Amino acid sequence: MILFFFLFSAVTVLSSIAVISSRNPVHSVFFLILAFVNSAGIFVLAGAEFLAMILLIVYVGAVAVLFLFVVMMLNVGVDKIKTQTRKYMLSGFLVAIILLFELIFSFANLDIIIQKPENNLEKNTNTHALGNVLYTDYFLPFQVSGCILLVAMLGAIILTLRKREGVLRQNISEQVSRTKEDSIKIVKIGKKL
Amino acid sequence: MITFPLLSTIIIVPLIGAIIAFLIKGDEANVSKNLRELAIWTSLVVLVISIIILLQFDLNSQNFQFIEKKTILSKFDISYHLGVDSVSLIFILLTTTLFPICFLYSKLSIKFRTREFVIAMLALEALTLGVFCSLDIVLFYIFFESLLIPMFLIIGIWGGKNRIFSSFKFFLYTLAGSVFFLISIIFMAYTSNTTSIPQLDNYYFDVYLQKWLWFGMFLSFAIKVPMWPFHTWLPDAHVEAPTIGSMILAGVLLKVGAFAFLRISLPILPEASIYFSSFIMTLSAIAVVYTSIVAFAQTDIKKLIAYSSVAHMGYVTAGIFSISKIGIQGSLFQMISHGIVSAGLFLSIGLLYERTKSRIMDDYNLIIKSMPIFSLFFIVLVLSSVGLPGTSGFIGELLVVIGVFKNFLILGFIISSGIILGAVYMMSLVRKIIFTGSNSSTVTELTDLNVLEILLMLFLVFFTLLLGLFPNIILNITETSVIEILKNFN
Amino acid sequence: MDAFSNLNLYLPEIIIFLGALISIVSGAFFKNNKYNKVLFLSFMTITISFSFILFSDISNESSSNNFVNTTFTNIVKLFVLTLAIGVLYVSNGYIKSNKLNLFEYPILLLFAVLGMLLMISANDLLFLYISIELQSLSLYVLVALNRDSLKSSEAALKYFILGSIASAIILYGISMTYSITGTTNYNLIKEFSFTDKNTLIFSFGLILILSGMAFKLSAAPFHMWTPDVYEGSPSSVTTILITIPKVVVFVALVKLLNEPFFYFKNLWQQIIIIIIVLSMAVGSIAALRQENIKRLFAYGTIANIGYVLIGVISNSNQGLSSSILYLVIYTIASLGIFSFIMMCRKENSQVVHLQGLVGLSQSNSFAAICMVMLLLSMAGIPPFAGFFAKFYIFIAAVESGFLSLAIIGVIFSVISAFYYLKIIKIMYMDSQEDINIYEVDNKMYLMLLITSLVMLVFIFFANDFINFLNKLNI
Amino acid sequence: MQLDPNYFTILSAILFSIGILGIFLNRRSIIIILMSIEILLLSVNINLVAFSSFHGNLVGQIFTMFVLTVAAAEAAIGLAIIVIFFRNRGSIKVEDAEQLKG
Repeated sequence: MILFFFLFSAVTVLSSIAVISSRNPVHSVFFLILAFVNSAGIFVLAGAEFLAMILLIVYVGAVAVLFLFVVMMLNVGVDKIKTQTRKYMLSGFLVAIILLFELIFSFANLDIIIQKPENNLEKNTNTHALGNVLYTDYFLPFQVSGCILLVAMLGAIILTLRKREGVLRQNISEQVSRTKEDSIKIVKIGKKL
Repeated sequence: MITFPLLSTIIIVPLIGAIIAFLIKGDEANVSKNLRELAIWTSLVVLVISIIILLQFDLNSQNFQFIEKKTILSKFDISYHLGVDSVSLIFILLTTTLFPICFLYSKLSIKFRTREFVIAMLALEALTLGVFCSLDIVLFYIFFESLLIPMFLIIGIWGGKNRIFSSFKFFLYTLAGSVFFLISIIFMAYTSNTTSIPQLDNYYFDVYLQKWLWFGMFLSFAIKVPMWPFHTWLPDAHVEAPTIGSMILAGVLLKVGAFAFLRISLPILPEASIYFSSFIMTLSAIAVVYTSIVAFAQTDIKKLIAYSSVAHMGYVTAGIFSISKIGIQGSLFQMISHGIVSAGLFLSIGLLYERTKSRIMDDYNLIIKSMPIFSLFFIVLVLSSVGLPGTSGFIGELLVVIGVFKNFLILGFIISSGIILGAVYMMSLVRKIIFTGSNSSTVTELTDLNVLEILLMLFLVFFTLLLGLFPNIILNITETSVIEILKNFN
Repeated sequence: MDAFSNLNLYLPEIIIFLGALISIVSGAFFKNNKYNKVLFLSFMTITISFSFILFSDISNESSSNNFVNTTFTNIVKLFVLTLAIGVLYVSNGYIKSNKLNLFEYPILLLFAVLGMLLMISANDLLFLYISIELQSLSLYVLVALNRDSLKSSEAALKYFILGSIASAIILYGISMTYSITGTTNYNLIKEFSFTDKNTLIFSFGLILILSGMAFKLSAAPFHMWTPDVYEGSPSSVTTILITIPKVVVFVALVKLLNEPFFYFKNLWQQIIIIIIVLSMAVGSIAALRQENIKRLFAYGTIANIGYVLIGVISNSNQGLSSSILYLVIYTIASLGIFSFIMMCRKENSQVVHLQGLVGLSQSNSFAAICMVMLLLSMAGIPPFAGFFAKFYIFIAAVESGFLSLAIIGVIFSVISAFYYLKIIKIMYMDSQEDINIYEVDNKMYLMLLITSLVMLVFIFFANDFINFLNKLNI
Repeated sequence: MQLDPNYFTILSAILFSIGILGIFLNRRSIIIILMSIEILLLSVNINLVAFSSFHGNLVGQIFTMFVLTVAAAEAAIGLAIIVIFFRNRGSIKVEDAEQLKG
């Protein structure tokens, strides 16, 4: 188990480093997917099978693909030279390392009582237990998260959807409702012609 | 004693006037005529009410009179607490007298934005009266600070070339001083749990605390007075301000700071006042001598008189911080006298300026030929300003110098030397513009004063001479209150 | 079964939610004049929710595990809804003249308000996070609303990136708190933190949460986004940003500090003192050199937040109520000022720079006088409302023994008075050859008039209002 | 559970630092900053999930679920904003976001 943990976490960490350091954004997205897949493994080790699945579905299936989609759409080229990166390199590393040590140091004297889960896994699957809590105690946040998704949808539509002028579109209802009268004009051709 | 809230009335009436001024409609010429009449009538009503207050006032009582009290904030019992003693009474009378004179003066001498000007002036009157009436230190602060707004606008809008700089300087200077005053107030209220001035008079603050509180207030008051070296806003403000703006500024507003010293610093913080008295005295002495020298170098008549105001206010602060009955009486007298005389002098300059559009000394010569009546009045005012016996200026300066000599010998000598310096520059002004020079064309064109102008000048000159000959009119009124102010010094 | 047992608890929020849904659907089906119709619907929604809180007994204190309604939260909700109506009202003209009349604008505002209402009542870190996110996401979209403007999209980008970093930081703080306590409920955390265990992690989590909240409040040193975002976003959205979220986040922060992290007072007091001093300094000094109106007020906001937070460290009911007083007066004044900024147009374009206001006093003296009152109130000059706000804040500082903070505060208030005066100077004293003609939307005068009158007459109601706040038991 | 809680905390701390570093380091493309934010959220999730099982309650897992939801919403809106920025500016370099300054 420990072995698996180290494997997964090592890959997660390495691929996250690759995400932030690779020059091509497409590669970054792929490494992000790798990181998520591995952390799904860690979730499984921690006993959260349902979440591991969700992580795969939501992240790998949706978010990462969305990223990929945008990256491709915007056609962001590979940067040859890392402009201005050096300027921030030092301060960035400094902040990150200080943060890391602080976090590790403060967690180092963690002192909690490890408890066995209340729910017996044989009787109740993880999904079952989650569902039980989610639709009772956390019903309201659940609704609010629905709102959040709605806002996200609304926002994405408002911001990116636009009616373009000068584009020929098919308007089905207009086509269907065409009548003979308004599309055909009968002109009598005189004999004089 | 009637129960009608007279003090509130004198504060509210000008405000109502200001609101009406805001609402007057019509074409340009009509409006400014109506505005002027509105301003005159409003200020006359206030004058009448203040005279009623004087008649109702009990001179022998040591307590504050006409007390009105209504809680504004229940915290520390901050209240709308008005009341007058005889010291504030004479300032109220000075204010209510000067404002109608200003408004009566033939033109408002404002060429643009008459409406805003009238509103600002009326608001100024209300707020000044508020300062003199308030018996709650927070209320005092509110009036004291609110004064900044009309003053800022008067200097900034109707001033001359340098107006924006000097208005900003004035506002921020004063605000910077005042916020420390505010901190002092909060600390005082926090320590004593009251903001009522009569109650604070009886509260004893720790000496160390007193010094800090005193210093917090000092900056604010010193800038308003103005004391050297905080006086630099004053000449700028005066020079290009319209005539009636200058009259009010010199006549009334400069007294607010000194009044604050008398009302707050002395009675509430006696030990600190004694501790700092030599400091103030030194500043006053410098003010008297330094500004006299500066005034001597001026070619602009208005600036010269502005500097002389700073010098005269130097006597006032010296008198207050001599912390003797005679000194304080003297400085009160000096303030009233200066209020009348400097208003008169600025009015004179305004009259001259109206005729020639110049304030430079060299442009005037031999005025006595063309404007004898004016010259007469002007000379009397100048003489009063330099403190000739028989005029009001003499009494004030004499009493102040006596008061100062009691405690501070050397500074007393310096301050009294200021009297001679004052005489030098004022008399040279008179000599230059009135008595010497050739009969050049500009001079002969000058027309003498018309009836209204004569009446206004006569009124001011009459008061100067009256107070000079019968100083007891004021000294008797103020005596009890001055003793009351000094009761904490033993 | 907590959520269903007392539906009354959430009814105002549910009304807003349903209103937003109805608005979306009807917005999609209306053929023409969509914006006006949806706007009307949102007005209705907010009004109904408002009247529900008002008439269903304000003092009704009820709570579930993660949701607490007290008199105070009800009052704050009423204030937030009022502000929302005010913002919708004032931004109407601006929205139309700048062709931003998308029907989604009021809907997004409704969702943001929903998030805010939830945030006010949140009694659970999970709930807090969710509601912050609902609010923030709606605001990100609103900032980007003017999608063809480079400035607007750049502002949205900056706001979004920095905002989500802040959310992530809050979240990490929450996860640290969870990792030791095993709960996200405020009351349980407070009970737990009474013990001495794991204080280091706890403090670290607190610091992270506090930084994130300071970011949302735009308090220095987490203020960098504020001027850019305020400048770039449409003025109507800036009006939202500068008023409502400030109140809500502040209330949430106060709750956070006084409930779960109550026993860490010594720690957060120090942090907040640093934040206060920095905010006042940065806000007052950086605003001096601003020429863009919205940027200037952005820095003004930063400074004002510094003053607001002074009441928090006193940690007494009186201190908090003076903070609330300050916040209320500040938001009302900002609303007035921004309704002016929105309606002030010249030569068919929005006035953006301070110099654009030259000569306003002559061409439109009424607006100029109202602005003077609002600005002087902001500067804290008596007799306007802003003075009382500052006065109470300084009293709170002195009473809780932070005299030095009061002194620093007054010094910076003098500095900040300078730039408010500068605006007055430009309106009244700068001369120019020809009088500028401002195309002013007459309907918007009402808001300007109301807000400036509030500033003027506050002195008469100050006592009642402050006593009322003191009684609230925040 | 044989794993020590500290394993998870250290992993999460490392990921968090990497996320922060990514934000600092990256001046090329705003999209990568978005990905860094996703990494930050991932680190939080690991923490929450781990302690959910150590504490034996489900709050952490529920929380993770909400974080996932929010992260998805955030990604959607963030990418939408990036798209409109790209339309207006023609680039998504960080240094090209420079209109608002002062």
